[in-house]
Amino acid sequence: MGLEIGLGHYLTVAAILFTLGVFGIFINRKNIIVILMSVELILLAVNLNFVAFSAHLNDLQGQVFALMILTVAAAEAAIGLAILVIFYRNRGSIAVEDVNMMKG
Amino acid sequence: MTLPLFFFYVFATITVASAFMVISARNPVHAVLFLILAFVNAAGLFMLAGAEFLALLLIVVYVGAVAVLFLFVVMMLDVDFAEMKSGLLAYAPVGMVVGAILFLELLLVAGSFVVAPDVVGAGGLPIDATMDNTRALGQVLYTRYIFLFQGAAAVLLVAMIGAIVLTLRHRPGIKRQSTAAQLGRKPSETVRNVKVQSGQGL
Amino acid sequence: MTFENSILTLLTWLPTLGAAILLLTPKGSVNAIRWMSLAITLVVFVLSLVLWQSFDASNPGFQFVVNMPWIGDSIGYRVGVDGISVLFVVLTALLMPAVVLASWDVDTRVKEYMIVFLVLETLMIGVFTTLDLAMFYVFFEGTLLPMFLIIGIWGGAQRIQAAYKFFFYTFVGSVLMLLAMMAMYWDAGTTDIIRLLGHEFPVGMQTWLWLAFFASLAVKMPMWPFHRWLPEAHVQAPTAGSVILAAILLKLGGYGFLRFSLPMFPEASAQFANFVFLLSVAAIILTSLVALVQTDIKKLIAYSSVAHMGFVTMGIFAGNALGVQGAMFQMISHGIVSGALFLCVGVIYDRMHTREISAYGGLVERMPQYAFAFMVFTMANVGLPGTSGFVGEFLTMIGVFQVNTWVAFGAAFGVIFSAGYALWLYRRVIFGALTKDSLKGILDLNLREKLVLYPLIVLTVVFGFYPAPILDTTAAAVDNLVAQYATANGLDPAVAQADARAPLEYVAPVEGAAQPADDHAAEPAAH
Amino acid sequence: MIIQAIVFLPLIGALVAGLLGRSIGHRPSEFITTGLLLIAAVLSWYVFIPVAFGDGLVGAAGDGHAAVVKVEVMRWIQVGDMDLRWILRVDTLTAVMLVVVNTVSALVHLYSIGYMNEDPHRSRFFAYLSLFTFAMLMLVTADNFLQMFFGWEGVGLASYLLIGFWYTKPSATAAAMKAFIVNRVGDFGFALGIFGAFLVLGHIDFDGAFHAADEFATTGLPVIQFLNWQLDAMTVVCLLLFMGAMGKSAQFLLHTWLPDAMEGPTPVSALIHAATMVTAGVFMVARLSPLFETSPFALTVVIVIGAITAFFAATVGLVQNDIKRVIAYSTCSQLGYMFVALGVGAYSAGVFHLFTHAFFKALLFLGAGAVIHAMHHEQDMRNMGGLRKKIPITYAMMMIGTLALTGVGIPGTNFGFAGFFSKDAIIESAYAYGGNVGSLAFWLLVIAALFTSFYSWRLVHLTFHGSPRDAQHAGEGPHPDPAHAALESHDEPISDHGHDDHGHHGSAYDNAHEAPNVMLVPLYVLALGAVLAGVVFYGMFFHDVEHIEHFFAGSLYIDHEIIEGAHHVPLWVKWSASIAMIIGFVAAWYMYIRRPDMPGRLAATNPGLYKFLLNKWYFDELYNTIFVRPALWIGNAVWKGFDDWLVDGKITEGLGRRVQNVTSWVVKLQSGYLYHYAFAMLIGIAALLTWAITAGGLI
Repeated sequence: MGLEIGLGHYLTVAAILFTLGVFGIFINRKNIIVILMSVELILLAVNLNFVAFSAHLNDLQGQVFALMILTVAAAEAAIGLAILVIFYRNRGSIAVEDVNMMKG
Repeated sequence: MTLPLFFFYVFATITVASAFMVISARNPVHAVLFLILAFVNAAGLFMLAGAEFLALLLIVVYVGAVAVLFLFVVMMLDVDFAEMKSGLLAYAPVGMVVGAILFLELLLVAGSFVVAPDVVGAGGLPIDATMDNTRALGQVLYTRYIFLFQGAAAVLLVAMIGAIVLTLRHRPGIKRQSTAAQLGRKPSETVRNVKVQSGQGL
Repeated sequence: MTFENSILTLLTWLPTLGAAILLLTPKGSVNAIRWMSLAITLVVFVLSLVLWQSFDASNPGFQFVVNMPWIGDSIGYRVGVDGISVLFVVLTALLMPAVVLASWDVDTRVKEYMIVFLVLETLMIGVFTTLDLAMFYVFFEGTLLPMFLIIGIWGGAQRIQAAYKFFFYTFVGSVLMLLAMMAMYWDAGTTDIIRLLGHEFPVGMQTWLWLAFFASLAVKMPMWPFHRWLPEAHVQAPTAGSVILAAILLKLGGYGFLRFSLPMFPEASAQFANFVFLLSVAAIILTSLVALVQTDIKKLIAYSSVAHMGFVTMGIFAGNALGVQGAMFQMISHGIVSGALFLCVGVIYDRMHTREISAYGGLVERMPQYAFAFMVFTMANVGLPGTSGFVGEFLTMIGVFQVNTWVAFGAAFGVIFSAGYALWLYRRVIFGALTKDSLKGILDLNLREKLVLYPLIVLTVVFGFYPAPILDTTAAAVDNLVAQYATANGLDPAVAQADARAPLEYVAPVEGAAQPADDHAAEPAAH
Repeated sequence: MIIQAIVFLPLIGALVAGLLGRSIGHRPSEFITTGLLLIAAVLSWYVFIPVAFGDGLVGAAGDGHAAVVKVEVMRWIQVGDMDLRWILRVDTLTAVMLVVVNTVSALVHLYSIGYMNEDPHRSRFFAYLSLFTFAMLMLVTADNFLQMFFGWEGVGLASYLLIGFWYTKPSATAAAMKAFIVNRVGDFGFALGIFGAFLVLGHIDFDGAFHAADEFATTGLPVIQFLNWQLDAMTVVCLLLFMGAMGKSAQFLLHTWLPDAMEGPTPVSALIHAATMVTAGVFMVARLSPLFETSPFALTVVIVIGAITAFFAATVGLVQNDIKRVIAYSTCSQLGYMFVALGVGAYSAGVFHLFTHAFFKALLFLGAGAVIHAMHHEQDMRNMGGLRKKIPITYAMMMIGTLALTGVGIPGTNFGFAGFFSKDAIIESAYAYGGNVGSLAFWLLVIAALFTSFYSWRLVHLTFHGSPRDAQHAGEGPHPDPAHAALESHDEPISDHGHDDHGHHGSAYDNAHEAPNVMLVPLYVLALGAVLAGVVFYGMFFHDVEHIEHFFAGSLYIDHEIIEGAHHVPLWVKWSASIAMIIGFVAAWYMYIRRPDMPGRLAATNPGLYKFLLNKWYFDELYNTIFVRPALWIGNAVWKGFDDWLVDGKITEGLGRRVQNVTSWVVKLQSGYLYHYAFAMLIGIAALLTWAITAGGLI
């Protein structure tokens, strides 16, 4: 690969971002906002992969897909935050540990 | 080292570092700010890969809208952030191990994968080097992927309405005018005839 | 649309049509709903009599056959009756009006109640008339749902548990049967029962098919020890539900054995005959003893049903004309008698709202007509000659005696025990002095109850003295079945009857000698 | 037509009285049933007289083998090679039974009009009586095993209904149930015997079966694989059939129901439990004599059981205090005599005793009924005494019955009461049979004759002689069995009755009155039979072989040797029964008239023996312990242990609980914590990736 920016570079960065996002989700038990942000990071990593492959394979489809993911990510963030807000309103807390009512 | 490579490393390093800060920052406001930084740098990476439209979209939409939304929420909710820290979870070590394995595997894949020969060039949408990125995207989005595009729009619409519905609240104790109720009143519901005995009151 | 090809379809679907009409009837007009249900069931009954009347008993094959393509290439709309199934159709149609009459006093959700019963009638008649394996399964399983609702909605205090138990027991078995049916389809390439009857399944496969069918049919029957759901279901079900359950639904098991196990898997049936005998005798002896100690009237009768079904399975797997005819007769007779017994219990339950035996006593004082009816059915349950209960028991036992004396010996104990539990029940409920205050005002049978019970009394007695109408109807089909069974098991059908006399040998005229062990070579095939 | 009339008139009566009795009233029901029965009885004699005194059965198809009239009524069961029809078969044996059944039944009907006069359910009673008669007639006219079984069970049903007629009495309903169930035990054997007979003989009708049995003489006897043994088929079949006879005829081991059956109204006891139903077993063995003759072993069993019964029942009869129970045990004992006769091969003697016994035992029962009637339903003999003066006609009738029962007559002459001829014939046959079994039977029967005489005279003395001992007169005479008060018997007759009634209508003795004529007429007729039946019919049943053969015309097996042998026994054998009878009489006279305190002392000195006899050898207790309790115990164990605990608790619901266990464990995975789910996702992704890498060949 040498001095060119190869696919490997992007993938490595994406892998690191993804892993950080994953860690972010479960080392965090105090703040749901951070979890939401971690999800955004993961999605970013995925997008990065799509874009990188798009460039590598010379195919626009990857970018179209990334666009869609972007849309979904935005929607997800909006809904997620909305839920967060009403959750906070009802429970007075956004600590992850308190979010445990959804179970059998 | 070529210039693009240099910028790649710059963007990549800052992205990764700020991503790390996002998950480790004590103060969520800081975390959001680091998120913005990560996005901006990721946009740079996109730009390097030739996806100019996406790169700018990332900045506009994410930095401009989503991240700001985060910031909004963080600041709006009166959370006692000082208290929101303290240690990792009991099983965090296990999580770490699994995460590390995952990471190593990802690296392994990233380093050693090969593209199947019949996939190369088989893509349905070869990038036309003569056309700029935005136009190219636009041409397929409004033609070939029109339903997908409309679907994405619908998703956003639903998300928007959903967010509004979720957060809208009727505060009790606020007087509102109900025109329908006013118009629909009947005498039988409102007037009551009482026969009062004289000298006794009600 | 001739009579020949429409009668069975009409019989099967008329009740459903009636149910659809009821669906459109306003909920509130309860009496109209009752009268309409009665009318529909009566029409079906009359039609079934017409069917029986025009049925040619000398023809061993299927009659009134309709065979039309329906779903895909294989599943067809196939109906037809032979000597074995036609009587079940008549029995079903006979009991439905009685059931409707017996439910006259039901006043919760009357409309739904009648609809469920009418749909159930369609399903029950469908089981007996269909000649397609897939359709059979649908009808067979379909009967579960209405019954589940009947127990679960109109039942007693613990109805939910009973309904679930009923459902799961029967369903678990049936799933295996479904698998077997698929296997049969793959092997024979058709779901047409007529063609399946002519198909020879490989012997190794027969074993598995037989076991799978057994799993379903034995639970339905129910054979010991798969009977535990029955007492509970009976106890919790409303009177009409108990009647249908005991009189018809239990017969589905026996019908299945006669329709599938014996003719389609003859080798496997012969192979498992001793196993069935063992369970049958266990049913007869053990459940009779259990019935002896019951304190709940319905439970007692339910356990006695299990014992009587033991005679049926025993007779079927005796594999000779006596046994199979006996089993057929026993099923019909038990349909009438046990149905009537549950109706009898219903009569006093409606008045006193308890099934505890100890709550009764001395009823004959105030209810002589009831005592008479109950006596007749009790005696039929005991198997007194002159009642229909006797003929079936006698034929199955004499049939099985020719195959295996142990089994007949064990089954004969049932003769003693059945007298024990039935008479003891009668003594505790009917005889004695009427001392309980709660019973002092109890009333004898009213006109409606007489209309239900008296025809059944007549049938019980008439079939006891003159069982020919039933036996003649089944004779040709049963002979055919038995001959087929014998041929498949390597016996010449012509001499099968004689060969089947397994326990017997002749020795040289040695005066009064009990003879020696060196005859083992000649020892019977059926052992 | 006559035959149909004989059989079905009682049925018509039963249906009319039973179904319409409520609407037409009691008196018409009584008259209709009784009238129809009288017609049937007359017709029976009409059939019988040509047989006995003319040239044989009218219209009989004498095919050389047997003179039989068969009337087909309708088809019954036709399956495979079994062809069953309702056929009324009349031959000599049946004709004898017809006479016995219809005569006694008609008289009992007549008697019941008086006896049941006050009962509010009379029409039901008469319906049952007629129903019983019909069933009994079906039994004796049976042409095949199954029809006999029908009659067999039919009389069982009628007996059940009649014993439990007074349904408010718990003891009566219990006795009814016991009678039915014990009979069912016998039927268990009978049914298996029928199955076996059909298997072995290939025919279910009698003629076919007898022919097949005849052929064994040439083909050899079949061997049956019964249960685990290879046994002589005919022995198995006959023993099983005999088991049925034991049940119905209350033979030793299956006798326990008969004494309890005395809970029924007395006319019932006379008809069913003395004259007719209980002799069904005897009739059955006689009817099937060609089968029994093929199995000497089975016949030996018949002798032994009969002899033991005769002896056993007589011993128990010695100490019973209930007047009906004494006669019931006497019946049991006399049935034993009949079986001995059948077993030794003197079938005609057995039937003869059946015939005579029907008259005198019905007479005794009806007489006892008259006594009970006179004493206002007092049955305990200890509370009677001195009734001779109060009810002289009944006394005379009872005396005739007793003389006939004890067999009074002069050996070697044709002078004696009915029982004398038939009983002596049996005892002589038993002696003539010889061998260990024969002499055992002989001695047991002679001893039983002694006991019979003793308890019969004891009954007469306690009831009619001496001084009144009812509540009012209790102090005047010594109580015959003072020991009894100390030795409480569990089946105490209604001995306190007198005390209860004391305040109401003074002394039972003082109020004792002679029965009305409608009750006395049957007594006269039966007394006539008890006196003459022996003398008149001795020739046909036992006197000489040719006469017997001519009379029975092939309807039962006749063993020339035994009958000849019985006529040539030594003189002391001929006298043995009479001597035993005289000893018994003297002993009874001595103990109950001369020294009335002696029985009490005897009982006090041998309390063990006394209690043993009084409690009927403890058979009820024994059966209760070894059959009834274990049956209930097993029932409970299987119900609670197997059904409820194992199948329901452990398997069915246990399975349900297992599912719940598993799910309640699995459901914990769904903790509600976000990071748990994320963690699961992570693990999933890692696993997926690992799989992809592995499958892709990267590792």
